[in-house]
Amino acid sequence: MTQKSMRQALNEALRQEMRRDPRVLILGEDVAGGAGCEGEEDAYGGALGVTRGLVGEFGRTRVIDMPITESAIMGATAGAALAGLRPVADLMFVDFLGVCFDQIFNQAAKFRYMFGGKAVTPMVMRAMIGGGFRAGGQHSQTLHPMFTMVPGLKVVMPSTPYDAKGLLIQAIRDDDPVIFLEHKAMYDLMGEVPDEAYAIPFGEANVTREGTDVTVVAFSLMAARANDAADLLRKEGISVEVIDPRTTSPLDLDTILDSVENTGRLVVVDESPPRCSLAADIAAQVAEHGFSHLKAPILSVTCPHTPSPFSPSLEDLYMPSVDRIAAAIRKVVSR
Amino acid sequence: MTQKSMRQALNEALRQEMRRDPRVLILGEDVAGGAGCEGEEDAYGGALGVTRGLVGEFGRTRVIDMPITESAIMGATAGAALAGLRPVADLMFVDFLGVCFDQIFNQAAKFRYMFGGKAVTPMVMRAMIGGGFRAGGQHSQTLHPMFTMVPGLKVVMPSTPYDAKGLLIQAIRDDDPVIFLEHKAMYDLMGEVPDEAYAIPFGEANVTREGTDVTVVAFSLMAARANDAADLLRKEGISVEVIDPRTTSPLDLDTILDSVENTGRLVVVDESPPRCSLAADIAAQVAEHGFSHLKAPILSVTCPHTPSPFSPSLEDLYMPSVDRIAAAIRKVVSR
Amino acid sequence: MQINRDELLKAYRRMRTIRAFEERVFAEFERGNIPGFVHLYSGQEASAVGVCMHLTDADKIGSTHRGHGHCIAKGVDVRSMMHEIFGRKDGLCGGKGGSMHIADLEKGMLGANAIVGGAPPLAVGAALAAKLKGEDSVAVSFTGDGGSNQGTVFEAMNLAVVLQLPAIFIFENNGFGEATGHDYAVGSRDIIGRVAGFGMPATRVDGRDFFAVHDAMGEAVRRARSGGGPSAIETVAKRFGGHYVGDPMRYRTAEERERTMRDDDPLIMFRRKVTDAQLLTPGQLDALDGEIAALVEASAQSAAQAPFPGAADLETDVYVTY
Amino acid sequence: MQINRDELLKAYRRMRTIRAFEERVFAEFERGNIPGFVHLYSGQEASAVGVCMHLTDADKIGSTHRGHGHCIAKGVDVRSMMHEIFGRKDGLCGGKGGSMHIADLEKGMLGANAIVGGAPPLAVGAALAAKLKGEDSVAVSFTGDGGSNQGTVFEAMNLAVVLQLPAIFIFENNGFGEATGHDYAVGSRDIIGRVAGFGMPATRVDGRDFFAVHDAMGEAVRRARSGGGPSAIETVAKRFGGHYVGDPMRYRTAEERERTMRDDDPLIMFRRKVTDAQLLTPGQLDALDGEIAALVEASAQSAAQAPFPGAADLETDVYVTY
Ligand SMILES: Cc1ncc(C[n+]2csc(CCOP(=O)(O)OP(=O)(O)O)c2C)c(N)n1
Ligand SMILES: Cc1ncc(C[n+]2csc(CCOP(=O)(O)OP(=O)(O)O)c2C)c(N)n1
Ligand SMILES: [Mg+2]
Ligand SMILES: [Mg+2]
Repeated sequence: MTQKSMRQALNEALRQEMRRDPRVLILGEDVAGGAGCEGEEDAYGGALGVTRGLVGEFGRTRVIDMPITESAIMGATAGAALAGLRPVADLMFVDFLGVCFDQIFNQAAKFRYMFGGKAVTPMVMRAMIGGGFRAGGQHSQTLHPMFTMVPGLKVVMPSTPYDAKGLLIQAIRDDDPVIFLEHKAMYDLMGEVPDEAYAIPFGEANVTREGTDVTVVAFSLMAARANDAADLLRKEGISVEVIDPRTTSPLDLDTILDSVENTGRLVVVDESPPRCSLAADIAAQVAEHGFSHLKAPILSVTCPHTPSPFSPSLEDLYMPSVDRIAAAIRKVVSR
Repeated sequence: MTQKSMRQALNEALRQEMRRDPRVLILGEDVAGGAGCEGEEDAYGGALGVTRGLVGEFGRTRVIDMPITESAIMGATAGAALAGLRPVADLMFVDFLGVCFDQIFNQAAKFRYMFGGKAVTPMVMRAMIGGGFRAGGQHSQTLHPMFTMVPGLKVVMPSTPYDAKGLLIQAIRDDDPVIFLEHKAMYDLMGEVPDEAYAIPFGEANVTREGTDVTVVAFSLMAARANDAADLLRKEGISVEVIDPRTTSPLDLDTILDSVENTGRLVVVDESPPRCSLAADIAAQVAEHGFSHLKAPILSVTCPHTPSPFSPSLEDLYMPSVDRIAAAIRKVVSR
Repeated sequence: MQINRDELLKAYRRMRTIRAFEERVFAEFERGNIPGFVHLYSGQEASAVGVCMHLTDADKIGSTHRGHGHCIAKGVDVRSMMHEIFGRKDGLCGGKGGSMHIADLEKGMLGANAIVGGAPPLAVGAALAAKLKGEDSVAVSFTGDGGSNQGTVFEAMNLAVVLQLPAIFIFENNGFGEATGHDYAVGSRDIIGRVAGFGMPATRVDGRDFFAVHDAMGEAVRRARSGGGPSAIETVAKRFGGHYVGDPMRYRTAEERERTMRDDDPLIMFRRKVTDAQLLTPGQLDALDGEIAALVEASAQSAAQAPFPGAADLETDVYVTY
Repeated sequence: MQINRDELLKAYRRMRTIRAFEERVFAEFERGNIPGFVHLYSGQEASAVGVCMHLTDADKIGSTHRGHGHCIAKGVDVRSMMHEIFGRKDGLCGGKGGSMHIADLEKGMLGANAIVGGAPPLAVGAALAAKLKGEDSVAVSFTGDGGSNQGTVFEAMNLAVVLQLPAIFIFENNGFGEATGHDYAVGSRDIIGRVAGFGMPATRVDGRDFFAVHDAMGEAVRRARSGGGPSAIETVAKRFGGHYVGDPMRYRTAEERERTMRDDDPLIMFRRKVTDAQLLTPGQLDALDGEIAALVEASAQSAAQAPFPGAADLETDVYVTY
């Protein structure tokens, strides 16, 4: 296995699936770049370079630069999927869902049900999430709870290059609409990634640290931070089990419940404001189905109920940090 | 006091506030109706008649029919609010948020924070929510969790004509953006409503039934059903406390926690699919802050994780019913 | 008139079927047999049929909340439609969709759509699929006069022009969006002129006149199939009824409505044209009327008796796998 | 040229301030002193200033992600802007907004906007407020060539026409939307022609030429203030730099960029015009340049020393009351 960045892993997944299946195509703003310009083709390869190089191999009929019209992009993606393609749309920043949400949640997600099970809408919507870029209120959100909430959507939040590749391949092969959320602070993260194509099934959590005192559930960048907190606390004699469910919908609740059965304690980490968050969702499910195992309150570590601030000093306070995660773990273990 | 329908109560609130404050105006599709037609003015008065009669008193400069362009409507509402008016927009069915969500959640809700506390955006967005009309997947949702999640928004869900009037008046007088969600199955519900104007503060729950065995939290139409379930169970000797928080954001958690401290048991009823729902939100907050009081798992009664079905037979199964609420209460009390 | 006798019969059959179907839906709704919101198409039949006569099952259409006419024009089975609108388990969508969400993907009918402006982006996607697969099929979206203002529609048109897709945008100007006149809501008072500014051929036709619609669509389809890119057509024909069944229609005068139903009926206009030109006989048309009446009667009868879906159906059909 | 000496000086001061401000922002960003994404306006100064010279604090503007120029043209305090862009507690927005969300409501500046197409609906609302309050103020939105395709923009324009509002839509065609050429993304290849179809007066002007912009805007503002409804202006002027600071600009050739910076500089063009016409002397302009350089220097110096916001600031400013 070779070391690859998350960006490379995603690019490889797209390239291999596009080679395998001629129905796979990529749509989005500047997914190639350079259209109608005097300079180079493939000038962008996506806002942060994930699709770089693909237009060279697959051409502009399969890597299609779009005008800045997200409703048209998402609608065209859904329509193309209904008509037999397997499009991968790039929404760029997830924050832009506000201008195209109808096509995602009222159209693509609901076709199958509204049409009595006859529609198949195999589409992937990639989007960048998360803070750390000092990008302010409209470019730093995660918004995964808004997607998780929607029946008919699947929601993926990878935390390693290995997972990113396998989950993106699964997303492309999957017959349902999938939201694939890439944390923009993780593109340069390195990890072992096999060269060949492989798919990681949805709904199967990854237990990234085994432990006995407390269960911590976290996704995406927060999974990395939860692991760091677990490593830190090991030195303090606290044994933390970290679970990265990898997909929020479907959610591998069984693995979480099994773990809580052993540890009796749960901390959920979520890079999102607290209300109706994924942290709340998981806490509620455990409070219903794992109540008898619980020895302590379920704690959540989230962002505050505010928009994302711009200033670095505020953003660092805003996002759940290793310290805040560790503090919550210590608190719940002390009960 | 006189008996009035929820529709009348809302109409009266709008009329009285428009008389009081010339900055209040109404924007929406067919809020009057008849624009550019040969027939009558005020032909609709809103899709279900709530704004009927207002154009007669206030004219078309303050009751403004809009083209079917929700982004423009919501954006114009936000812009007008920033510029000193106090607009009340009618989104009609809440399901349409998908075509205008950016103006709500990325613009209106975030101005104050992003602009360092200098913006005041006093606007109300009225929308019809909920099932029971056999209106299918795109006209039956509640979507209140999507709004509750958003920092900067306030979210109101009245369950009686009395509350509807007082809360709408508060919403109009409030200096923050408010989402005001009216259950479309409740417009003909009658109740006592004072003739004069009054405001009900946000964030103050209403304990509609006092009881000692179990706490039930429910909003809007579900509050009515929870009350019915409580009445039913009284005959079985189960004493149910029903709390209608009336606003989901801010949420009166204290009243809920106080009640759970007494009862030790909690059922949350939510007309919404379960994931990242308001039910989950409240359950999680109690699992964190009221854990030591809990004698039993927290149960949620929600819709399933599916879109809203059209057929009456399915929709009746889909929405939380008095029976399902009662069953959950019995279950939690038996623990 | 480049259209042969069989095609004329087919066109009439479809227009008459739409009319008869909807009259029955209206009656059943009034009787309480049909749940939900129902929007009728009567008065606009020539638009859907004039457009869809040019299409095969491989061509796609995306529709609106007022979708019965588009479905029938596209060849969707009337009985399955009736069962769906009645909310029955063996309806076209298992009773999960209803009038506002009828779809028949095998017929290339991508769904009625209860979101105004919902369909055009979807149709553009279907057109993209056709182009990428190298097929010569086209994709058509229907939008109302009210819907012509929606941002999604403008975006879809621009995208179709940028990618030169085989997409055809039909604007059905029936005079009203709910209770608002189109001259009020369309600032330019010229739907198709505004569309032309997007850079595609755009024509306005008499939407009551099957032949006018058929001609314009013929050209648009030829253009699209031969790689000539998108087009738009505005069909002007008032709806006979209210926005939905139950609409008191206060925004219309009784005279205007009567005049419309008397003078603007696409079926009467068609019948007059084809019989005057001795292309079809009144007898042929009457026979079709009878056949269709029987079909609609049988559909409604069986729909009323068909079983509703049950608890086992509630949570199916959300995902292919989960 | 219906513009007096004082106004010319003011116009130059603002254009030069934008340029100097942004050159400094560029340098500070490269040095790592400015966080986040920064989009520079250099090359387009004549657009913002030509437009805003006609506006008072009572008039509103809604801006884009590329908002520094609009702010400065509207009279927003440069020092507070610099502090904001540095993320400091005493910045214009307390460090909570940053470059993409600078706003100054007292100056009628309704905010930069990081959502493409975000501002036009807001500006329409501000125009509605002006009309309803019986004021003669106007509201202006800025949108790029890329943004001109966004559905929200079309909706906003239609609404302004329907309600005949004092709204002015400025389309700043700087050649690119990120790395995509405007001729590719605008299917009609004619932004302002497409806009005209919405039913309002619409003109294209040389966006490098302050006087051309100023003239067109003068007419639009007069029309709006006198109840004549909305207008649109396309200003054509390429941006000198990349989409954001750090953009490698592979989609441009070095020659094209050099040519642009050499031949299309609005400041050089302005200077030449006013000195050729002997309206202002080079000395007057040089003096202003010096003054502005000092102002920018002082702003950057003080910004770099100003304190950051802290934990106590994190959760404030979300609601007026909660
Ligand atoms: C996004 C959205 N906004 C509003 C509505 C409510 N609505 C349903 S149909 C309709 C009028 C549509 O008018 P038009 O496009 O002219 O179609 P027609 O009903 O005349 O066929 C409206 C406002 C909706 N369904 N979706
Ligand atoms: C809704 C939305 N889509 C995409 C983006 C990402 N984005 C930011 S600026 C930009 C290009 C805008 O081009 P244009 O409107 O021409 O303005 P310019 O940058 O040239 O000033 C894009 C695509 C965004 N911020 N918002
Ligand atoms: Mg219409
Ligand atoms: Mg541009």
